[in-house]
Amino acid sequence: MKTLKGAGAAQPLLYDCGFAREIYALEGGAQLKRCMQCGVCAVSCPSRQEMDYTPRRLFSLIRAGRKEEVLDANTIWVCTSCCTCRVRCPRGIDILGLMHELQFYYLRSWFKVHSRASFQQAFWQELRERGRIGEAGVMLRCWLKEGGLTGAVLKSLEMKGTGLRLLRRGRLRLIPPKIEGLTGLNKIIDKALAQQGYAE
Amino acid sequence: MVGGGISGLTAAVEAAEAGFDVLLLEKKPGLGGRVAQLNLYFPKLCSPNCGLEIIFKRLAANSRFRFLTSAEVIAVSGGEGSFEVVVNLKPTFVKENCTGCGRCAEVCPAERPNAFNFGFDRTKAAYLPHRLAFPYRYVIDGEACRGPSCARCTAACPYGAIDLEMEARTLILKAGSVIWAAGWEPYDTARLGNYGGGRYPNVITNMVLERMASPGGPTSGKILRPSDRREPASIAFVQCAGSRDENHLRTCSGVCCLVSLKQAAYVRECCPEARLAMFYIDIRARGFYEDFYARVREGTGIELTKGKPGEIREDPATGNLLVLVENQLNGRVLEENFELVVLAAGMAPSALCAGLPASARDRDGFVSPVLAPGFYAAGCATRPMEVAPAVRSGAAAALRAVQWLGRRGHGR
Amino acid sequence: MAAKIGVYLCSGCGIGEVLDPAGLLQVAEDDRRVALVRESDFFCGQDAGLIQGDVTDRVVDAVVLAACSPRFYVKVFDYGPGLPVVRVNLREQVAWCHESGSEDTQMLAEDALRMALARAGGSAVPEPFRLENPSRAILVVGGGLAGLTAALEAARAAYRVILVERENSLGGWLRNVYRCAPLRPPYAESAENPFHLLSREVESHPGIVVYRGASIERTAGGPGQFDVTVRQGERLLKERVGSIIVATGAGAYDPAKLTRLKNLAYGTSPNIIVSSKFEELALRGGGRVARPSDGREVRRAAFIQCAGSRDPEHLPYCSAACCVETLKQAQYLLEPDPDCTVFIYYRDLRANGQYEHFYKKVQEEGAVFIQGEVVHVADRGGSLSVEADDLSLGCRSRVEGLDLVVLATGMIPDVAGGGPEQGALKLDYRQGPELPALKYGFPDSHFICFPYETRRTGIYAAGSVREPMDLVTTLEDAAGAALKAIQCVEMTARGQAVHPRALDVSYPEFNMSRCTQCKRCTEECPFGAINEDAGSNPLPQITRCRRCGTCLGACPERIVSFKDYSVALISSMIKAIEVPDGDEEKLRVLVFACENDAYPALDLAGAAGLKYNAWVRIIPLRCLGSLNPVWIADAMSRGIDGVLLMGCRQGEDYQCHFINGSELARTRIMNVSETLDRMGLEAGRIKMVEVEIIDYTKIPAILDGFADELAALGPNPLKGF
Amino acid sequence: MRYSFYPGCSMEGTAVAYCKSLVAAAWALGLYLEVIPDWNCCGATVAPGLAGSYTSRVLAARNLALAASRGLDVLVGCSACYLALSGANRRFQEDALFRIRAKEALAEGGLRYDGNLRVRQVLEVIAHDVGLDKVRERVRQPLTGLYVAGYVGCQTVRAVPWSFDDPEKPQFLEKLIEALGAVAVPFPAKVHCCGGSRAAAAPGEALGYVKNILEAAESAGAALVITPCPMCQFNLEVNQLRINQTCGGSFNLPVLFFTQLICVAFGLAPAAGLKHCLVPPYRALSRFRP
Repeated sequence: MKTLKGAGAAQPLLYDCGFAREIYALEGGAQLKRCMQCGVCAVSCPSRQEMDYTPRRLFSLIRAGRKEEVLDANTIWVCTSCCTCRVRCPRGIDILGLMHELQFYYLRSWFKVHSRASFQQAFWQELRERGRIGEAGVMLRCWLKEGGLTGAVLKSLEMKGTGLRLLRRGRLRLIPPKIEGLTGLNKIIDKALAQQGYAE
Repeated sequence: MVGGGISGLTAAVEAAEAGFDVLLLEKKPGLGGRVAQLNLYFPKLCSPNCGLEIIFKRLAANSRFRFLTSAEVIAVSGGEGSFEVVVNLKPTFVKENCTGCGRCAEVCPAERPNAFNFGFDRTKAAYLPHRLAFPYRYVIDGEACRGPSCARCTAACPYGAIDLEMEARTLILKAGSVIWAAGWEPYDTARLGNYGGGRYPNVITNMVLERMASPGGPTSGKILRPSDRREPASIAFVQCAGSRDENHLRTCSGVCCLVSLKQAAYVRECCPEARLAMFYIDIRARGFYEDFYARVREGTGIELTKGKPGEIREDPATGNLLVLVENQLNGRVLEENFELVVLAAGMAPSALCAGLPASARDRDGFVSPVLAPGFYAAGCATRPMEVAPAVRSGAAAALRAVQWLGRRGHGR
Repeated sequence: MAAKIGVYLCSGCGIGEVLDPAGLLQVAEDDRRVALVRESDFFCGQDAGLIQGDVTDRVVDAVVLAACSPRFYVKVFDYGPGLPVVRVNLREQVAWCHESGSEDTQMLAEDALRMALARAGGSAVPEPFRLENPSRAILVVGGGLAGLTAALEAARAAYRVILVERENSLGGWLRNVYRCAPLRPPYAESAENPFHLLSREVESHPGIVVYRGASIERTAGGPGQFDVTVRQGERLLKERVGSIIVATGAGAYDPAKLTRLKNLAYGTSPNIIVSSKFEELALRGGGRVARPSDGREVRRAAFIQCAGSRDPEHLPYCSAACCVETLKQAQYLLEPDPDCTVFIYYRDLRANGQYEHFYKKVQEEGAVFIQGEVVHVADRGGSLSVEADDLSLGCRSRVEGLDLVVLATGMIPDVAGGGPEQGALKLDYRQGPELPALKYGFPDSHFICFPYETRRTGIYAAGSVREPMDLVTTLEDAAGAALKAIQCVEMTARGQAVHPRALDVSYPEFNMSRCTQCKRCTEECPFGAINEDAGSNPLPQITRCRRCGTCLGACPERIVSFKDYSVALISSMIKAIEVPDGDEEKLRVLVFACENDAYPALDLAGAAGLKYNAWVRIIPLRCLGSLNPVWIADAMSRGIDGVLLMGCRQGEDYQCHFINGSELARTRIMNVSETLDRMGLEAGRIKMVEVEIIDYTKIPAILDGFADELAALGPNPLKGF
Repeated sequence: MRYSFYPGCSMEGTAVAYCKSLVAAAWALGLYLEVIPDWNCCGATVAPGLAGSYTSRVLAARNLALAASRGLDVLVGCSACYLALSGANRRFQEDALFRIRAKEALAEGGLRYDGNLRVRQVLEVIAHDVGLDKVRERVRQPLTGLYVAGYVGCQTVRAVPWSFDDPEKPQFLEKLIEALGAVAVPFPAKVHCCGGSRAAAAPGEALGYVKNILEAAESAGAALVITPCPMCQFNLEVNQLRINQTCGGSFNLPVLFFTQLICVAFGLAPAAGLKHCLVPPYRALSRFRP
């Protein structure tokens, strides 16, 4: 658990609602206003021990406008999408959806690649290029992103055992097929992204 | 009057004393409703039986008051001045001339779980609803009874009060106005899987604790863990168990904070050494209840933690419970061990009756105090509330119900 | 006085197995007032006709029924107003709790029968106290939400209503309110202020007389005949009413006292205002709020809860409505302009019940809720800031650039309309001009079970004059008070008592020739029912009386009697107890049991099969406050070894249905103890215990414990004299 | 009963056994599946973070649009796909603004969807449309004496809470195990998270999740674990080997899809795709092979 900058120090933390408004404007972001700070999410998260801030804390920081703390925190990246918080949240907030949306916000506003996002990016590339995901392809792309060619080779070697086993058992398709309507799919995606006011 | 709980009884007694004829219908075999199950009221920490006794006394002497128990309303039709109420009378197998002597229960060979004590003990199939039952009359549980082939009770009863052939009857009653006071049900905590409701024996509801603490309850007033009948060394009160929750009861039940504080107060009396803790979102001790809150906070040493527990885990070996909660004061996730957990289960509106159109209910299942001219509702059927407002709501409904009659000169 | 007592001995429910009927029969036959004795095991059922027949044939003029507790079969054994029925509790208090066939048990039963015979023989038939021309009109004091609602609801039941409002227009607090918190499902939308509609309906209702700009100069009389003098400007008007509803509402906590809360900086800036002021601004601006300093529209505001409430230095209680009112006020800003910024500082957000929906709604509209304690508020050149220990952030936080800070101040009772000192009713009562208060200046009542019962009969408090409450609760509260007022005029007209001895037609009569003007009755009456004339003679106002008998207990000259309840009557019952001679080791304990709690507790002990010694003789009292010390002297001189008083809990959380019966009894026995001391009797022979119904499991310990104490003291030395 | 079937990407790769056994088991139970032609990746829980929830839902909805004309319920096996598709579908049905915008986007690809379909999870279909009685009837090879841990995982029961089971203490999978004649061991970890896609993104960090689950299954005496989720199956099986390698564990717990177990009990072992297992289940199942 991170301690807040300024916490306990002489300088009180200044509320700035601008950031919160940006977050509220995200898809489903307005739900966050409903949070009543009960903390159920904090306890329910399987990754809570690794989190810099619990979701509850993160939401209070968003409300206070602490953009830097929020986006610096690992919270949104360690979410496993297990849905527990969403099922339990007494205010019915789709916390999981918000975590994804915050990842999206991060990636599009920070213009930098978060080391934690390479898997996501690899996944997305594969989706855009083929319409479906092949696990092997995604992992390779991911490793390439993380460590460049050398890294990827090293990582593949490290994972060689698993990969070979999967391959042997017929569970790894190295080159998955492209879907036929790939162009259409990409058009749909482009349109949707544009509707969100965001183009890749 | 539909419902013989505190708001229904109040409406009945106040209207009857104002000079109007009242017929009260109660689904259960005895009057008193939920309050009859309570150990003590907050904030005075006094027994509900004191107030009930006066009401029963006033009603028992009032010739304008009549009542039917084991009577379920299945339809209400008509309008102000000419309602028709269809009532289903469930067979109790005991006639009204029962004197309450108890011979039937002495000889009865069959047993049933005692629903009044939430199944924590058993009664005979022939039983008195509870010690302070009004009417003071035995009833026979048709499901547990072995039927006419046994009939030991029939032989034992000196008064010929038992009729094992009794059948359900349907009555159609006429009324000038109708008051709906069907009350509430404790929220089913079995739906709170993360709290182990209905699964872990030592996770109980606040209503069960009331029965346990009551001298007439299943443990004769002792607070004991269901798993091993041992006095717990630590008790956690978990607030909003189902209340203020979009997945369960969307409303705040308004009373649970005070119920838990009250329970902490009386548990402290009988378990002076026990560790008491309460986990809450907001302590909603409105009005003068704030005094009570302060008194309990200072007098019991209860640990108050702001934070709604996310999960309760059981150690199957000991039956102890691990409560996981984020303490909002320091943001730390606590994992605290307790020997008993009391879930402050909220108030769910009573099940829908055929007499009431589904449209009468709001999204939470409660009904409006004024359903139609001549058709009114009172008490927790209208919104969650504690005893005092339920009493006032009963009186208010009684007034509305007598207005039509009053204008026609009845009651003078 | 009964001369032909019918004695009906029941042997059902186990009585016949425990007791020897011959002995009881003998007791009845020994009493020359007994006209006939019948036996059955089923008087409540099959043989009910036997008694009815005797009554109809006028063979008997009083019934003594030795069967179950008087708490059962009241209607079965009711033979109309002219015929006293005295019950001997052989089932719960003899057969079910004492050894079968034992001599002691038999003696107990026989004594119980003797006492009942004494009671039946000494009772006269009460005649109801009927006013000649009782008024059924209802006076409503206060024209706010509670008053308007009560007036209208009562008028709808065809009762004439007189409404007195201090201000020149109706509406009370709501007149300065823009919109109201949700009043009905789904409890998510604020409601239109209902006072316009309500006042119009009240003013146009043919059954309601409205006095605006008026106040009450004097209230005399009692239920059914309250004579009220209303002052309207220079005019003095007389009205006679049957009952009164006090709905003078609450006022806001004095802002001047808020200045003592230095951290809130109230008074240092025109833009730090209290919530009522905010409401005024909204009303004036038709929803738009302009800030006081420069009239600029408010775009950033902070609301601070509990300004003075939940604070031992100011208002220790919570004012119940402020959280929801603040939610509503936040909406004034957020609804027209979602870009407004609103901060709400709170400790616990008390949006109870279905107001949870409203809380969520205002959250969704964007209000920022900050839980924590406000450390300070400051105004720097028109820009306000708030600093707080922020619980959700876990550190100190600060909000700057605010246009307005609104302090949610609490409610104080406004019994008077103009503050408690001014008075709303000006009762012409010996015991003071207003409703007695319990705490914080709000009127006292049994606020859980019987919230309307104030300590002044026929005067009912409604709305936030009684306790801080929100609007939804107020609407119901007012309607309920209207029913109580109607009920009171009806019961008074029938000559009946109201709660808790409802339907009782007996009332106290004063034998004035023996009065010594000691004033005890006028002082001790918990309901202020007895005034005094200039010569300190009591002037009982029967319709104010609740029939508890406190006056009867208080009077040293024994001049107060009810037809069926008097000092002499109870004395005769005590004298009916046969006290064995001193050489026998049989104690006799007289128990005076409050009939509301202790007596049912004794019944329950029996029903639960709990056993205790059979030396106790139980006399139920209407209230321990009616205990006359003479009875203790009577008992002692009869040789009874000890007297036990079983009453209700006293103190702040008192349970006595007559307010302070146990307290009065305690004072009285303290005085008696001194007398006993002088007589050479130990003070320990008299004891008082508090017993609730649910304490029935403790009954054996209490009774056996007292018997042990008495045994240690040895027999009453006066035995046999 | 006919359904549109959305296999999802894993069913072409690591979860190929799920696909095979699901189709066989469904057939045996009278469920006829028509694969949605040219389906695309649903975006799972990964795309929302990268392209936003909106875009991600639209891309999932493309599959619904492809199935729309047939009007059949869309059957989904993979839990992540179920989460994505049912979420997108709910938006279509409940959120008018979303519907308008999403239709616009789908139109770019020449597709149209109005929210007319239902998205169903396989277990839910077995619970509601088939019923355990029918399952019991169809069993040819009762798995008597086989101790099975039913690992439900997260999204299966939480994507749409209470759709067929309690999201906190699901019972259905255990009832299904019992219906097959096997013994469902008490398994408190049945809804604990396996680490999900974090196992792929940050493999090291995710081992802990799996270790706890496997330990719980072992100590409950399970001979094998079954699950309805490809991600769970993958994590439990692959990481089991990694734990053995890197942390010196000695797990040897076969992890099957529940449909594989159904196939075995139905006497359709050849269709169960057991050969795809990394941890061989043969010893545990030896008694039940024809």
